[in-house]
Amino acid sequence: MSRAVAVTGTGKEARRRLGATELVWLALAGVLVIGAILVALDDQNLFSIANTRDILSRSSLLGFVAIGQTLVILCRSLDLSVGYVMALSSLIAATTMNGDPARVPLAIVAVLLVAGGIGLCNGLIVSVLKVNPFIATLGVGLIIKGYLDTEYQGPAGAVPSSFQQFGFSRIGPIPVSTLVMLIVAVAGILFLRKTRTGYHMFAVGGSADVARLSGIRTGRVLVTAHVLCSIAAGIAGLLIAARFGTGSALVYNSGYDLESIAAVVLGGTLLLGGRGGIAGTIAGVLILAVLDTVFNILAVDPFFKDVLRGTIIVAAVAIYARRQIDRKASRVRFGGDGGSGGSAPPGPRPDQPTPELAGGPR
Amino acid sequence: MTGVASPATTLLRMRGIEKSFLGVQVLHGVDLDLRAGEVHALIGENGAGKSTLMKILAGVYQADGGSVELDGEQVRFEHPLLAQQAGVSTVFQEFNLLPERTVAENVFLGREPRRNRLVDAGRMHADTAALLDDLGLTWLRPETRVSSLSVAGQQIVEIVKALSYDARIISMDEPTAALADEEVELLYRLVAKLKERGVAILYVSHRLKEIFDLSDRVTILKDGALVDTVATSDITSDELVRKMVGRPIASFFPDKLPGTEAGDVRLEIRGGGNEQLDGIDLDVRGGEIVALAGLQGSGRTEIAHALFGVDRFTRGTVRLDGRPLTARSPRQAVRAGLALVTEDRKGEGLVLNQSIAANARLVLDAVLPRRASQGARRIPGILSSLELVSRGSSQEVRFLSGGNQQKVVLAKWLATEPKAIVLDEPTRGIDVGAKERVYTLMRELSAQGVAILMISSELPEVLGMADRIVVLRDGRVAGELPAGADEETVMALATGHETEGTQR
Amino acid sequence: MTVTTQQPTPQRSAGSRAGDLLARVFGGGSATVFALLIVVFAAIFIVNPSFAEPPSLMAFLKQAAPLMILAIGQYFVIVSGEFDLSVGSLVGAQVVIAAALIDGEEGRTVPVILLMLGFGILVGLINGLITTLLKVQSFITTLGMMLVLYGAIRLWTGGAPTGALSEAFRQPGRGGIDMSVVRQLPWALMILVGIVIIAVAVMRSSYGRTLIATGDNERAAGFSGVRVWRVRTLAFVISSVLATLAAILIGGYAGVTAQVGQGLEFTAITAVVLGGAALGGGRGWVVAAMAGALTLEALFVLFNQLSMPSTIRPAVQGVIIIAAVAYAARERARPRHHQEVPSQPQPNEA
Amino acid sequence: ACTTDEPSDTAAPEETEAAGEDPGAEGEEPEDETADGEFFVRADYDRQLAQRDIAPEGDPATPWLQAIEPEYVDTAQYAQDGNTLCFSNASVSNPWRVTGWITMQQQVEVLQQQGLIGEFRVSDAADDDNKQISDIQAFIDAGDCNAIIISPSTTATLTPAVEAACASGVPVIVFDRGVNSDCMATFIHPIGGYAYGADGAEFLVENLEPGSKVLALRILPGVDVLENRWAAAQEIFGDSELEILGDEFTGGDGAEIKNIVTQYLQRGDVDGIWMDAGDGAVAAVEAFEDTGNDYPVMVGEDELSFLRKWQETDITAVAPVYSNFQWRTPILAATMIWAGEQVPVEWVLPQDEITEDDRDEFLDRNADMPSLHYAKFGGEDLPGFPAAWQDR
Ligand SMILES: Nc1ncnc2c1ncn2[C@@H]1O[C@H](COP(=O)(O)OP(=O)(O)OP(=O)(O)O)[C@@H](O)[C@H]1O
Ligand SMILES: Nc1ncnc2c1ncn2[C@@H]1O[C@H](COP(=O)(O)OP(=O)(O)OP(=O)(O)O)[C@@H](O)[C@H]1O
Ligand SMILES: [Mg+2]
Ligand SMILES: [Mg+2]
Repeated sequence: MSRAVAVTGTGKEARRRLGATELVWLALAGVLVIGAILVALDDQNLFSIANTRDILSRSSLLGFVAIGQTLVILCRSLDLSVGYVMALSSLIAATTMNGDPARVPLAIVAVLLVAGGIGLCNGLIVSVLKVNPFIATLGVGLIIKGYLDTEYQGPAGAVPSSFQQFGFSRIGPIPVSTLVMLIVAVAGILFLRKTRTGYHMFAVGGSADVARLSGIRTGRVLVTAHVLCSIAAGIAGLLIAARFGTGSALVYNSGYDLESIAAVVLGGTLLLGGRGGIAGTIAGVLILAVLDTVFNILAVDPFFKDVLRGTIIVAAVAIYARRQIDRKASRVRFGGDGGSGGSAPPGPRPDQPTPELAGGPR
Repeated sequence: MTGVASPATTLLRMRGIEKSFLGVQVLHGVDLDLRAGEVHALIGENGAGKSTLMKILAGVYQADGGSVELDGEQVRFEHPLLAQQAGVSTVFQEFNLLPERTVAENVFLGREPRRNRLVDAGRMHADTAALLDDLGLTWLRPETRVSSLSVAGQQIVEIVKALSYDARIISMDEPTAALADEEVELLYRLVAKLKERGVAILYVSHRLKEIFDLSDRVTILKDGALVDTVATSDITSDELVRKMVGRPIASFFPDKLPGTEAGDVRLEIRGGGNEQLDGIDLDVRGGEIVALAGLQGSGRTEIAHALFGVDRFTRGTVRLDGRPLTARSPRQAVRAGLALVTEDRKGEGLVLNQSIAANARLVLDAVLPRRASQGARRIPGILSSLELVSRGSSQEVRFLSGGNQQKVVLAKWLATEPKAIVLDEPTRGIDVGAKERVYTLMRELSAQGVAILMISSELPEVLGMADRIVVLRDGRVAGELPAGADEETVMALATGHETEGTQR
Repeated sequence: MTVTTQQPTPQRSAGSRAGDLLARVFGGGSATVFALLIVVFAAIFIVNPSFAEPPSLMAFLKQAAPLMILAIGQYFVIVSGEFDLSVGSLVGAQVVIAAALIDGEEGRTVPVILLMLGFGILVGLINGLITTLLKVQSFITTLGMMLVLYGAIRLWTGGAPTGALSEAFRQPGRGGIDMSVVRQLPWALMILVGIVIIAVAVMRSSYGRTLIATGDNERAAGFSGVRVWRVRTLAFVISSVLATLAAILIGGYAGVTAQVGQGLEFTAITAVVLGGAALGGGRGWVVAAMAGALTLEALFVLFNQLSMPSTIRPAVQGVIIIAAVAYAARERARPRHHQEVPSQPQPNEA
Repeated sequence: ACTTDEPSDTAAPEETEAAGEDPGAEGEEPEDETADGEFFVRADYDRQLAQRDIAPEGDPATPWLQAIEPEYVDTAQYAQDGNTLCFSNASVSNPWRVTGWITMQQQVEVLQQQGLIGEFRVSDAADDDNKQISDIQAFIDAGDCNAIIISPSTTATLTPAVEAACASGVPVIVFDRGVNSDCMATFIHPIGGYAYGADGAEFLVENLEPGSKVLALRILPGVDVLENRWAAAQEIFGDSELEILGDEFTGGDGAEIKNIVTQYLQRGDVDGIWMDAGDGAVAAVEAFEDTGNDYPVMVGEDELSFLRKWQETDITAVAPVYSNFQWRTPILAATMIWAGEQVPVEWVLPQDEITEDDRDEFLDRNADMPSLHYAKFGGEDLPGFPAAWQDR
């Protein structure tokens, strides 16, 4: 959504139209600068190889989940089951591999199938049974939780070292997992910008009725989003397995569900759907990762981190909201209190002799 | 475009269409024929079933009975997409655009052109541009975000979208409801172009003028049943109205009630201005109806909003009954004795999931909570005097027809016993019968000495009801005309065409 | 179309009022929850008839009261079109605050409770004002508040609660009036009944009507003179105050533990939705929301009485919630236009 | 969040091979899946139960320096002058960890004043395994830690990260829960979960008539360390004539505990309660009071609120202990390692339950401590005592 260009309007207006995505990346830059200064005051360097690696590796896990979450949120849905899907996936991966490098491909396929299947359930419950996504995915999460608690009394399975590389190796300063996450992100961006289903996600989120009347099978789009979201969570589960060397059910306690939603919203995607994108989400994830690293370097009390994170998320969204309000009021015909009024911006007009038909931009 | 059909070919034949919702039959065996190259008007009161019929044709609803034949072949559209693929496209009554997406994305929504399975944005833009050029809409750009367009612009995008399907049949459900006369002209030209190409157009409107201007034949529905299909040239507007309403309507605009006389100035704006408006001077006397005319976006609604505290006047003064009024919120305006019937009924006027009763007493609850219950006792009386048709006061308003919804909005404001009332497009999208009821109500109010400011895009209404007409152009008062002015003068002022003859 | 012209509504007779109530309970979106409640209770009584004895029921209501109070608070927020995810954290925070400030001294009970109410009001105000004035979606506002409260309280106490509650503080949640049949009439139940009565009255008052209207269509409400920001902020304050009361009951009932309140926000929201309220606002009945909470608590009891393995319970709970909400959605869905659009059209190859 | 704090001994170090320099060494599949359940390894169970009766080496006045059957290793390879100490903490999200964390900081302060420790760098993973892995990696990458102390949040999942830390060449000290590797310089823990579970279960068996009914209350499923406690209890109950009414998960939430106990009491008598962690024991006792039932035989923990309730009501009870003083040991171990002194490879600390006999003594000692404090915190001799633990 960053390409929207106002055809008419003053330069001032055009500047204000700076896309949400750009703004998030600017915010990321801001956070980096401020963080770097704070870290420098502590006589350290935020951009050292070690710290850069740290930032990047912290972003990968949340990144996967948030990419998926972006898709469902764009469709005006929500997925609160991602944490459980991650946990289940890590267990399926580790128990399927069971230490045998030859079984890695099998495990990956199994994880993606199971995760996709859960996404399918989520999507069908939301689109066919018309259960509010909040409740639907919360319920599905509980069901998975019941299964996990019954089936696994603790970490299970073993991941061969070849697959652990996914969690631990690096290419230069870039962890492999982050690289994969970025590749998935690019794939997601292309998906949204280049495929019909991607286009239709914006439509379904923007207005399901409009989408339906335009011949879009909204149910399928929504289900697709949920399937992709769960698959992304499944990949996150694979990463967990690689990093843990085993599968762990307790991942669901780590709050990735709400954190991923926070990252998506921080990334400028509208919680009500229809606007936003993955590029912004990645910036949102990176902002959270930078904060984490900076807090760690500065040895900020972990509870203070929660306070700051809560504040920052709310503040960021407040800023986006402000921009939104400004934009609505952007049609100025008579500036301030000048009294005699400025000139009307030449609105786009039908090609007819009648002058000044004000079909101006709203 | 599939083959050029001769004007007489019957493209579409609907026979005995039946439809019911929740056990209530809303269409009783309706027949309809559409010929290539004709404009076929469909009229009827609110709730007559026009939109329902159209949605059956569009594949949004499925008929319970009856048949649809396209080119002599029986068809059944299970989904809007199938209708579109068969060359039937529809401009629906409600807007069907995504404000956050571009014109091109909206036009091609659901069938974006692809190359190698990927969306070909370049071609999409090029095709949209070609389509727009073809219709002479060069000022509209494919990459404009729809939310930045005016209502008229959005309406045009809707029509372009319908056209882009290579449609042989286009149905339009009140396409002009949101347009000012000036933009209606543009639509006329589009329709003429389509006719030339042999497209059959099914046209729903409550504006009789358009029916006579545009249509070749007209089908009249009443209570879901077919009344008649006639050639437009064979019928007068009185007859048409009689068929539609089931009774003759003597004079469309009721006369002033005896004893109505313009009293003191109740509502007064001096030099009002803000970002949208400048130098607004306006007086409305008790017992007087003043109309605000102007083109789309000329600032009429803005005046209403500024008066009512939704927006502000940053300059100038407003007085109500001599007392200065600086409403910073609707609440303050209501307290001062002002009422505003908004132009967007569903978006701004009603809480659709709530009952008629809850809607009708909402203002009382919000502004005068202490006297709400007492005030609410008046409401049943008001509703029945408005001849509201409903299944009881606990019915949710979303199930009411447009005209009845408007009556609920009016009742809500009348319950506050306002000193002055602003009516923004009070008859938009409502049928003749309901319109007449609204006009009568306005006469009654002015007989009681209420100051009425009416905003309207329908010139006949402005000319028929107003004691004075204030014409707005570009946020400024372009001139003031007495009752009995003619359409040309008003339009001239509104467009700024021939400014000589009018006084400022 | 069979329609009637609106007649002036006659004064409503007592009979029609009762009829109205029945229609509310067994019609519309709340039918499912009452049906489910009856089924669950019937099942409990069958499994364990002694549960039907008054003392057991009293004990059950005592433990269910806090969640019901939370659900009522959440109802106000949800019906106005918002979410309050911060209540769980707030309950936890309030209990910890109480323990730390009272520190076992009876004399401090009342001042600390007043302070807690003040803190609750403050949290509600912040939630409400950020949501309404800064236009941050409440999901995010309250998510942020949840994090802030969680962190701030632990920051303050160094991670785990300190201090101790006084006996007087524990009375409302734990104690009651001893009497014959029921053994003990819990204070918690009386407080609950009081809150329900007030809540029903509030929802019937002008404020309640404007609140639902705001949830339904905030623009229309605004144009009707509703001070949307005020109405919504007040809903958040109500939610926070009720969360505070719930905290007093929970703290009283079970004392301080580090985990108090965790996850309660989701249970409360689930209860409200189970009670037929629409997320997004404009629909729902406060009594049904409370019944939703009661149903959830009863469900937990049933699981226990059935000796269902505790690990499997979340799964059963999930299935029941989804099924109930889906069923209610089907019930409520009146044919609107989208309903009739089939979801499986032909492939659209262009 | 995960709220447990106990170690696991499932990682029988002898089973694991030395970690190579490959940071992603083969994760071990613990071969402990016996018919008795995933979390019951008879050898470990037997060893822990036996260790309870072995007198630890060292001064009983400083139990945190005692060791049961220590097997000393030479740490000369790690001897160095640097004294930056890095600590990756799983979390401080429950009272047990909070108490221990204060003790640890107090210990560090003492040693810092003595100049033995320079910078003390801490990262807290807030119970998130993945975060803790990143935290450990950050320490490794920073390259200036002279020793890394790790309190893993979960045994199995942190194994690769700990191995990576070992591979970086710094001495790694693991305490509380273990990992499935023996690459670290020392692994410090009290006897363990089996012993803890058994202490309570044996007490119930001894103090209840055959046929009595026992309710087991547990925190969370799936936490290996808690599963060990329950597995040991099951083993002992299995050989007894007690009837186990059920085992319920409470999330450690007092209200939940009270609800569950009340519901059981509505169905019939409950004679004894076994808990896998005692911080909610008071709520369980209150459920009996509020429903007018006789007190059960209780298994609690050395948490003060429980000890006080026990004293006040004079019920039959025992407080198994999961020695909180272990938080001091890793700090001391680090300085010992830097000095090239020998430390036990597996440093097993004593873990003695509190019984009615020594209960009052511990209550006296901790008379001014808050209720969520742990009696065997072992910090009485530190300069910050008692203020540091009182107003935390
Ligand atoms: N470009 C715009 N940006 C934001 N708001 C706009 C824009 N154009 C119009 N509006 C709002 O839309 C409403 C209608 O605008 P305005 O008063 O200019 O039109 P009008 O003359 O009443 O025409 P009509 O009512 O027929 O739409 C007002 O509330 C105005 O503030
Ligand atoms: N989805 C629906 N569910 C129930 N009733 C409906 C539905 N759609 C339309 N109706 C009812 O069917 C009748 C016909 O409605 P329809 O919208 O076709 O009228 P219309 O002629 O288009 O009216 P208007 O001029 O107000 O647009 C009305 O009484 C309306 O209330
Ligand atoms: Mg219609
Ligand atoms: Mg207008």
